[in-house]
Parts: sequence; C-alpha cells; structure tokens
Amino acid sequence: MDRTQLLIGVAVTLFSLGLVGVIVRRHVLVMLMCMELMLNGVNLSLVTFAQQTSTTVGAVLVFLIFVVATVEIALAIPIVLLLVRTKRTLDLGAYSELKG
Amino acid sequence: MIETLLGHVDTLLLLACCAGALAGGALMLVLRQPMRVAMALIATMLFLAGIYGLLGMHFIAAFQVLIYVGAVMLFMVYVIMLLEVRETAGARYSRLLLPGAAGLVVLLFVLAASVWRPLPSPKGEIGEIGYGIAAFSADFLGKYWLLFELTSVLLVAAVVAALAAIRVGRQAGDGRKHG
Amino acid sequence: MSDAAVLNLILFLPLLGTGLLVAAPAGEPGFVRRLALVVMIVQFVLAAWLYARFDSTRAGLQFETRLPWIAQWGVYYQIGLDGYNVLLVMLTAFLGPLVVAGAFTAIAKDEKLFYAMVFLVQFAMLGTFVAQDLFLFYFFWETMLIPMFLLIGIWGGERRIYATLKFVLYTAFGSILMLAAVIYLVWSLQNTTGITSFAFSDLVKSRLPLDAQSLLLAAFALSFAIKVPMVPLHTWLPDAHVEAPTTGSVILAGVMLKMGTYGFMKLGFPLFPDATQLYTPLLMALAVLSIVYGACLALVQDDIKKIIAYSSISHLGYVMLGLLSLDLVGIQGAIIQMVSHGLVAGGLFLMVGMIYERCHTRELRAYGGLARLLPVYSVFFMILTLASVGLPTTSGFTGEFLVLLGAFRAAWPLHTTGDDLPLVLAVVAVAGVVLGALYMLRFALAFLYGAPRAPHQPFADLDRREKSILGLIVAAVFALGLFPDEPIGKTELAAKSYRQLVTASRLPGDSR
Amino acid sequence: MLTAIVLLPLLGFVLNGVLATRLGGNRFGPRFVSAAGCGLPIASFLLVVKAVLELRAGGWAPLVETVYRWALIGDNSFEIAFYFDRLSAVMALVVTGVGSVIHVYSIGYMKDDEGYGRFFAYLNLFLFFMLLLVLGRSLLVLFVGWEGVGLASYLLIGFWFHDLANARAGKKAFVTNRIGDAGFLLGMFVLFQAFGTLDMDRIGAAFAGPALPAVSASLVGVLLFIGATGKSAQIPLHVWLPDAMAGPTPVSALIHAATMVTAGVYLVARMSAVYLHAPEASALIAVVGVATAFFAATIAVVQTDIKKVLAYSTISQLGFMFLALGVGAYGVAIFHLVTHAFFKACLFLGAGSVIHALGGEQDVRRMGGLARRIPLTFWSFAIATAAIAGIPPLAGFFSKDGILWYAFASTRGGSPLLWLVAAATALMTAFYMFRLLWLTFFGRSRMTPEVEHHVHESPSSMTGVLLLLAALSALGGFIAVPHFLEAQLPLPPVDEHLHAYETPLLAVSVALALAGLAAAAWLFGGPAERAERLRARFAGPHRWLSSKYFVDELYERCLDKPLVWISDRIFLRFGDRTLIDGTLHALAAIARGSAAVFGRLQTGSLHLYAWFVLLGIVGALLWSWRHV
Repeated sequence: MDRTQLLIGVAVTLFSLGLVGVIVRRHVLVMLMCMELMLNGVNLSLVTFAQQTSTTVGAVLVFLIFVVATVEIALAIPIVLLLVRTKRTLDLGAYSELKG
Repeated sequence: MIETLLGHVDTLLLLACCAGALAGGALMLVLRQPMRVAMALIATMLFLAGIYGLLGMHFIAAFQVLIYVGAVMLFMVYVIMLLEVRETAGARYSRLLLPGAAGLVVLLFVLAASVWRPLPSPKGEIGEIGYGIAAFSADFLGKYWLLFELTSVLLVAAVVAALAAIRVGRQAGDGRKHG
Repeated sequence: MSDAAVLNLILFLPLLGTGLLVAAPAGEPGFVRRLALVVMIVQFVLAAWLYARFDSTRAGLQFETRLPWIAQWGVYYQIGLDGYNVLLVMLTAFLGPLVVAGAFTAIAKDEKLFYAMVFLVQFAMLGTFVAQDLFLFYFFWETMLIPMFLLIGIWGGERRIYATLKFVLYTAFGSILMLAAVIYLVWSLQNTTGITSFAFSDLVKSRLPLDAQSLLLAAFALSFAIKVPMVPLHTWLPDAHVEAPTTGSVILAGVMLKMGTYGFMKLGFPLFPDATQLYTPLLMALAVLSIVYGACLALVQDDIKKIIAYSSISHLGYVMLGLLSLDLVGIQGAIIQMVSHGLVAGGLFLMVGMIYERCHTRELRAYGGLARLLPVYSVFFMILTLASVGLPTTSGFTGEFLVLLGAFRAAWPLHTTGDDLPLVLAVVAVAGVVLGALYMLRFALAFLYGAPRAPHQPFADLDRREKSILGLIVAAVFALGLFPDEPIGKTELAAKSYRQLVTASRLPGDSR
Repeated sequence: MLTAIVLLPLLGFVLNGVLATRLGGNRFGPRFVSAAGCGLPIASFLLVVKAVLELRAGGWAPLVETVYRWALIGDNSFEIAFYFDRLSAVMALVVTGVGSVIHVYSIGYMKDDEGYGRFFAYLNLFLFFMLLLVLGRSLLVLFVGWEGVGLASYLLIGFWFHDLANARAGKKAFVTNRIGDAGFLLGMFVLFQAFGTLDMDRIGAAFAGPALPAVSASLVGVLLFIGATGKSAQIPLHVWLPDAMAGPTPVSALIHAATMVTAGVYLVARMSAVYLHAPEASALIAVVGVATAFFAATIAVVQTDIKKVLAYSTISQLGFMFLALGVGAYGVAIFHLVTHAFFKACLFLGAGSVIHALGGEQDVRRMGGLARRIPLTFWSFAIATAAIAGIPPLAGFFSKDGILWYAFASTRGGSPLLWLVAAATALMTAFYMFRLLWLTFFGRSRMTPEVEHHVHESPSSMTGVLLLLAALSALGGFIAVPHFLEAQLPLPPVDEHLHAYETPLLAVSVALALAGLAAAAWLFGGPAERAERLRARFAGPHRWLSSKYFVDELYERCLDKPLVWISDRIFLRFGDRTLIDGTLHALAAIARGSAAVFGRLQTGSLHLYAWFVLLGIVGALLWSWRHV
C-alpha cells in the first residue's frame, strides 16, 4: 500500500463518513457539519492528486471548494435560523416541506 | 532505531494525521452534543491541514486553517452557541440509522475496491512539489481567471442571498406577529 | 411575379395575416374578422389562379421553390405543387374563407387570438401539403398540432380539456414514432447511397430490406392512421369533434383528416413498397373495418356532431381502400373522395354550428321537423346529407363509386388466382353504402322531419352570409359530382406515379 | 334532342324548386307552377314522339347522343351518353306520357296543398332521373337515374313529413333500395372488370358475339337482379312498397305503380343479352317473380286500405313481369309493363279521386255505394279493374295471357308449374280487384255522415285524365308491343308439341278472370255476413295475410334490432368505450399510478435523499467497474 492509496483511502473514508452522517444524524447543524466533512474528504483527494502530478489544477479546485464551502455556510446558516424560528426545533425529522 | 524513525518521521506524521482525521470524522457520527461534533470536525480539519503541510502544499494548509477553521467553523460554533440554549436534546439518530450503516459498509467496500486498483505511482517524495504559491497564483489569475472571477461572483451572490434570506425571515416573523 | 413566388405567397399569407391581426386596432371586432376574411379570400383567389395554371400533362413538381435551410443535413426548404397535393391545396384554400366566415357570429372571446390560430392552422396545413422535403413536412405536421390544441382548448365545449389531451396525446404518440422513422430513413439513405437528403424525390430511391421497411412503414402508418383515423385508432376523433368549436371541427374534418391519407399516399406507401405489398391485406381489412365500424357507430349516436364524426371515419375508410387497391380508378376515386369528404363533412359541421348557435344543443332528440322551421337550412342539409350518402350527381358518389369500382377491379384477378380476401373486403365495402344510407337518413329523419321541435325558438332561417357559405360548398359538391373530369385529369399523372412507386419492388438487391 | 328530353324536366325542377318554394321565398304562385311543372314534361313527351319518328325514319337504327365525358381514368372513359332504340322508345313514351298526364292530374289533386311548388319540383325531378334511367347508354347513367328516382321517391313518400311515419316510410324505401343497389353496383363492377366499359350496347354486343366473354353471365345476372328486386319490390325486398303509399296518391300512381318500380323490369330486359346466357339467373328470376306475384296477391285479398290493396297488386303484377323475364319473354314483360302502367295509373288515380272525394278516407270498410255519387271515377276505375283482372278484350288480358302462355310453354324455362301458380295468382287478382270495386262503389254506404255530405266528383282536370287512362286501359292491349320489340328482344321459342294447349289455356285464363269476378260479386255483393263468416272461419290464415306474413316483423327482429344491438353494445360500448378507450385510460392510470409510486419516494426527508445519493454513488461505482 503506497502513500497515494493511503491518502485516497482516507479521503474516501472521510467522504463516506460525512455522507453517512448526513443520513443518520437528525440535528440540522450536525448534518451541515457532516457535509463539511464530505467536502474535506474531496479536498484531500484533490490535494493528493495535485501533489502527485505536480499540477496547479488540483490546488485551484481546492481553492474553489473553499469558496463554495464558505458560501454554503453563509447561506445555510440564515436558512437554518429561519427554520428554527418557524419550526422551533433543530430536529430535521420535523421538516418535511421538501416534498415535491 | 531513532535514525530509522527519524528517516520515516514524515511517514509517521502522515499516518498519525490520517488516523486523527479518521478518528475525528468517526467521532462526529457518534457524539451527541453539536458543540462536541463541531470540535471533532475542527480537529479533523486541523489534521487535514497537517496532511497538506506534510505534502508540501503549505499554502493550502494555511487556507484550510484560515478559512475552514477560522471562518466557517467559527461561524458554526457561534450559531451552535446561539441556538443550543433553547434546544433540548432529542433523538440522536434518524430512522435511517441501520440503512445508513449498511450503506456505509457497502460504500466503503466499493470505494476500497475501486481505490485498490493501482494508482499512478508518486513522482516524488513527501514534501516535494514542483510549484509554490507564486506559480499557483499566476496560474489562477492567468489560466483559470474565469474560475477566479466566478468565485467572486459566487461570493457576491451568496452575500445577496443571505441578505435576502434574512429579509424574508424578518418579513415572515413580522407577518406572524401581525397575523 | 413568377408562379413559384405565388405558391410561396399562398403559403405565407396566413402568417402575414397573423401579423396584420396583431397590428390591427383593438376594440373594433368587426374589423378583425373582415380582415381575416379578406386575407383568406385573397389566398383562395391566388390558389385558384395557380390551379388554373397547373399543367396536368407534366409529371413531377411545378411551381417549385428549393432553398437551403440546414444544408449540411441536407434539409431544404422545398415546396411545390404536383398531382398529389394540388386538389388538397385547393380544398384547403377553398375552405379557408368559409371557415372564417362561418365563425363570424360564433366566436365572442379573444377574437384576435382565435383568427390568429385559424391562420396558423391554415399555414401549417398548406405547408404540410406543399412540402416536398421530409424535414419540412414534419415541421409543418407538428406545427399544426399547437394551434389546433389551442382552438379546441380555448374555444371548445365543456370537456375540452379531456378532448384536447386525447387528441394531442394520440397524435403526438404517432409523431414521435414517425420522427424516429424519419431519422432512421435518412440515415440509412446516407449509408447506402451517400446522399444526405430529406427530399421526397431522393427518399423514394432508398432501398431497404424488408424488415426495415416493415418497421418504418409501421411507424409512419401509425402516425398517419391516427390522423386518418383508422379503426382502432379513432377514438380521439369523436371527442375532439364534439368539444371543438365549429371552426375546429370544420378544419379537422375538412382538411386535417386528409393529412393522414395524403401522408399514406405521398410518403407511407411509396417509400416502403415491399412492406406495403406485404401488409396490404391487413391495411385493407382495417380500411373496410373502418367503413363498417364507423357506419355502425354513427347509427347509434345521439349527438349530432358525433354522427358526422363517425361518418368521417367511415368515409375515410373508402379513401384508404382506394389507395390500397392500387388500381388507377381506385386511386383517383380516393383522391376525389378526400376532397369530397372535406367539402361534405366540412359543410355538415358548419351546418351543425349554425343550428347550435340558434339552439345551443347538439342532442339529436331535442330536434325535429326543422324542415318546417328552417326550410332553407333543411334544403342545404338534405343536399349535404345525400352527398354524404353518396347519391349520384354529388361528389360523394364520384368518390365512393370510383373507389369501389377500383377496389373491385383490383380484387377480381386475385380472386381468380385463389386469393379471395380482397374480393370479400370489396364486397363488404360495397355493403357499406347501405349502412351509409341508414345512418345519414336516420339522422335526417329525426332532424328534419316530424313535428317541429327545437329549443330556443323562435329563430331566423339562414341569413345571407350563411346561405353564401353553404351555397358555395353545395356548388362545389355538385361540380365535383357532375364534372369530375377536370380535377381527375390534374391528378392523373400523380396517381400513375403512385401506383408505379408502390408496385415496383425496392429491396436492396433488386435490379430494377 | 335526347339531352333536351332529359333536361326539360330538370329545368322544371329548378324553376319550381327555386322560385316557387320557401327556398326562393315563394316568388311565383301556383299558376306558374302548374304551367312549368306540367308544360315541361309535356314538351318532353312531344320530343320523345319526335325522337321516335326520327328513329323510324332512320330505319330503327339506335340514336346515340354523347353529352360529355364524365371522367377519363387511364384507358377507361366514363361518358354521359344517351341511347335511343325501340326499348328506350317504349319506356320513354310510357314515362313521359303517363308522367305528363299524372302531372296534369296533380294540379287538381294537390290544389290546396301548401307544398304545391315543392310537389311539382319533386315530380319533375323524378321525371328527370327516370328519363336518365331509360335513356342512359351506360350502366353508370342508368345507375345515376336509378338512385335518383330512389331519391325522388324518398322525398315524395315523405312529402307530408310532419307525420313522422311518412318520413319513416320514405327512409325505409330508400334504405331497402340501397340494399338492392349494392347488388347492382357489384354487378356493374363485374361487368366493368370484364369489359372495361359500362356501355350497355357494347356489353350486349360482347355477349351476343361469337366468343363468349370470360365472365359468368349468371353471376352478373343474379347481381343485377338483386338491384332489380330492390327497385321493383320483389321478394325479399318488397317490404318498402306498401309503406310507400304514405306519399300523395299521384306519386303512388306515377312512381310506385307506373314507372319507377318497373325500372327493374327495364334493367333485366335491357341486359337480356346477359340473361340469355344465364339460365340459372333466369330461373331464379322466374321463381322469385312468380312467388312474389302469388304471395302479394294473397295479401292483397285481405287488405282494407284502398291504396294498400293496389300496392300489393302492383307487387304482384311486377312479379308477373319478372316471371315473363325469367322465361325469356322480354317483349311480353315490357308489354305488361306498358299495359300495367295504363291500368294501374288509372286505378291509383281513381283511388286518389275517391280519397279526394271522401276528404282523405282510405279505408274501404268506410266506403261503399259511391258508384252513383262519383260516376266518372267509378267507370274509369271499373274499366281499369276489368283490365287488370284480364277480362278480354281489355289491355290486361293480352299482356297477362302472353305471360301465362310463355310461362307454360317457353323453352327457356317455362313449365306447367309456373303456369299453375301464375294462373292461381290471376284468379286471385281478379278476385281482390273486384272485391275492391264492390266494397268501394257498390252496396250500402258505410260512410260517416260528414264524409257522406262532403262527397263530390273531382274536377275535370282529374276526371279527364282518368278517362284518358281508362281508354288506354281498354285499348292498350291492341298496341302490339312484343311485336314492335321483336327485332330487338325476340320472343323465346315455344315447345312445338305444346302448341295445342294455346287455345284451351286462353279459355282457362278468361274463365279464371270471370270466376274471380263472380266470387267477389257473390261474397261482397250479397249480405255483409257472408264475408264476415268466411273471415271468422279462417281467422288464423286471415291474421297471417293481414299481417303480411309478418315479414316486416321478421326483418325488424332479425336485421334491424341486431344491427343496432351490435352497433350499440359491441361496437360502441364494448369496442370503443371499453376496449379502446378503456385500454387508453388504463395506460393513463398506469402512468398516474407509477407517478404516485415515485412521488412517494419524494417524502421530503433529507435523510432519505441523502441515502439515495449514497445508493447512487454505489451504483455509479459498480457500473464504472464494468466499463472502465
């Protein structure tokens, strides 16, 4: 098992943990954080490849993900606040208005 | 012995960081208190920053710490503190705990099987990298200028959207007060 | 102005009319309809002029226009008149003004939009007929659906949503399959000959193996058969007719149903001659089934629009029978029957509209003795009824007689070689004329005779506008019944080329 | 000139139809209608006479007049052409002659009707189509006329359409005729595919030629005969004619007695070249003819409506004509056609005069004793009755005797059995006709007082016509029609050793006529109980006869009802609604149902969505294994 495999293994594991966290946790903020974890997993894989191939593109993408993560949080937090204000709970089980 | 260890200190550090990051991620699933989850996440991020640093991507590591830990997670922690007072502890897990766990197993298995395939072998050693922040910046502003611009547009849009969301919330609140 | 330019002008005049309608000042309802009528009349005059200039001794396209549209795909804007479409273009142009005039008093809401839709339908229908490029044809074929959908959906009756949905789903279903077939056809033409073309004249040179031909024919036939409509794909028609406003019904029965039979004649059969030969018995059986089935159903309807709708199914069955007979007389009869049905069914629907405006019901039981209440109306109605029955001297006779004669003449030699099916079908089709008399006279009996009875009395007999509309239709009906030689001459060469195309085998290995 | 003959009545139709009806706002009054409506047919008649003279001047060579080409398809030309030979001449003379006098009669009969202009328009239209029928050169023109007279008949039967029964009778006539027409069409098609032409003279020439054409003459014969059974009301398509009496009486006289119903006879005679080669078809015609004659006569015996009696009598007489056609005696059939036109027109118009006199009463049980009240009608009616009964030397005697003789002796299918049935029919004919005469004109009056008070002789325009037709009925037998047609329609050879029977048979037929007269006189001339007792004795058969053997009910039960049932239940309810629309609706329901199933996945639970994402990733990875 070489280093690349190790890092990519860690990356996908983090991603999977994040995804499962979104699935199993009920707390909205925890779910948001699990999403961050997923992003971090992806970041790790990008960085790994960037380092392996010595190209800038991976780093650029990572940078983009940083921005997206920031934007996401900046938008998600007000929405969560709104939800809390209307639903008086942070339990996602209570939100079912996403029905199509 | 020490020599050998010192010769492999990079590798050891890398392994340690990986273990730490994984442990942090796993903890996030099981901790009940959101604040503790946040702490676990921050730990994970810091370990990741360590990995980046070890890989020689120092500027990425710096960004990781600055943006993620410094900005995003701080914001998160602030919100947790803001809301936590009212929230009594509810059920920790959703109804999809078992399917989720099963999914995790399957996903990990499939991912592992996918990753296990031979990957391109590394060109250099840890810490060696063919470019620094200068090259990165030049590329970013030259080759990928469009993406750069898009990020700024995205940020502006996010600000506007956040403002709008807050305004909607205020109006909804007002409506409820008056209605 | 060259003749080709006139044909283009005829085609685009409705679009121009739409533009004029949009530009017309609002708030003056009389102006809008008069403008629409004038445009339609101009169109008819131009069409009549071209009809007169049409040289019946020349085969192939006349007044042709061919401009590149999407040249790299071989798509051309190619239009022209030939024996296949000249009568149908004439019919469309003839019914145009009558349709507009017939809607004068019936349409109250959104008049501008209404006439714009009528123009669009007219445009699409004419386009479908004159198009000589499959892409263009398909374009017009699909375009037609939209304004028709709106015509029924906005100005229709109570169950208009159900009816339009059924209409659109049926036709769209057929169209999708046809589109797939079109693409495959052009692709295979390119593969085998290296020509990338959508032109009809190139496509009829394609050589396809029998199974491919069969599948493509099935796709085309489904689309066309839905439009005709042939049993068992007909159930959209009665609903669409019943719910459509009079104008919609007239357009539908007068011209649109002919698209299906025209499609068969121009494309479906000539493109896939071997498959056509193979499936002729089946198609013929369906045509005869349509004749009998439509007639039987018309016999038990209580809604006057439904009676005429089912009679349309029956009458178009004759067209299909004639086309499939591959006998010159039968083919010519089919063409005449198309025109005749357009006139007769269109006229009958107009008349139903006129009585509906007066009495606001389509229930046959609500009426009786109209011959006494509306003598002039009844005379016209009787004439059109008899034309529908196929009484000699009317156009219905010309069509039916020639079709049956042709079908019989084609079937007899087969019978002597042991294939009795075509003969049996021809005989059953002849028996269909009895049913035709039965249902139309039942209708006339309950409608015109007996003690006078009608809701919303008193009402006036036909006014001058209505009389002129019907007078023109009746005149055309008699003209086609008494003097069919001229129009038949115009289509002679097309009928021959159709027969030649369908009878000549075009499998890949054939030397011919 | 032939064209003019045909077009003159059409002109009358257009003039009357447009100018003197509500269509044209009643612009002209009855005077114009009478002038145009009668003048043009009379002019047409005169032209026919002129044409006959021309024909004779030309040595009886047929006149052919092509009007225009109807259609040219490939090598097949359909032309509108007229053809005038001896047969057409006889027919045209009858049609225009009898037609004209009936037009004149109608002036008086329809005087007070509000549809006066319409009536004459229809009559003229009928005449136009009838002339087209008898003058047409090709079967196509004949068919145009054939259908056209059906139309005119339809319109005239339903002339008083406010009574739905009349209109219904018209529809029945039209539809029944259409059934026959379908057979006619098929016959035409067979001929067309064999010869490529529909010109009757050419077809006739082809059959008369040395080489027999490659087409079954019997098939053609039977198919054309099906057409003839429709138009000429033969079994099994005879049901419409009695109902057709719903029309005004002049219509019954013109269309349903003298001219239109004989079109079938004309058709068979015209196509005799085919039938000469079709012994089977001819035999069928003879059998159907004699059966029709017999059964119609039995029904006529018990009818009580004066017009119905005459209608069944017409069917019966048409049966006689077909019997003659079936045994090859075409000339004799035409002869009977001519004499029948005279005496039956006279009878119908006489009946019309009686009805006119009684203010619309048609039931003979409420007549009687009219002989002295309306003497002119009576005398003409009596002469015509004697003529149809076959009392020598009146017209019917000659023609009917000719038929009986050939039915007995013709070598083309004559047989004693045919003669026997025909003779029995002749006896019945005499009986029911004299019964009618007695019940109407003799004995005590059985009229209601107000009708009694109203009785009056008809105007001279009507009685004049009656007397003219009575004279023709009396003397028409001396016109040697068979001889005149011999050149064109040779009489069949007669079995040599049967010649000895000719005179005895003649005597028998006269005796039969007189026996019928005597029986009727005895039964109805005496006290009324006699007939009553007889009827009570044979109540069962009487019921069968007065109900016309329940044929109408049979058709209703076996054709009408099942057709509607199948259309409604099987085609509409099962086929259209259940099978086709049901399938469509089921498809729509499936689509909707599956949408509901997929919609249920859309629970709004973010957890579930995320889980789907997980599944998606797994699926995508697995898929990538296979393809990378």
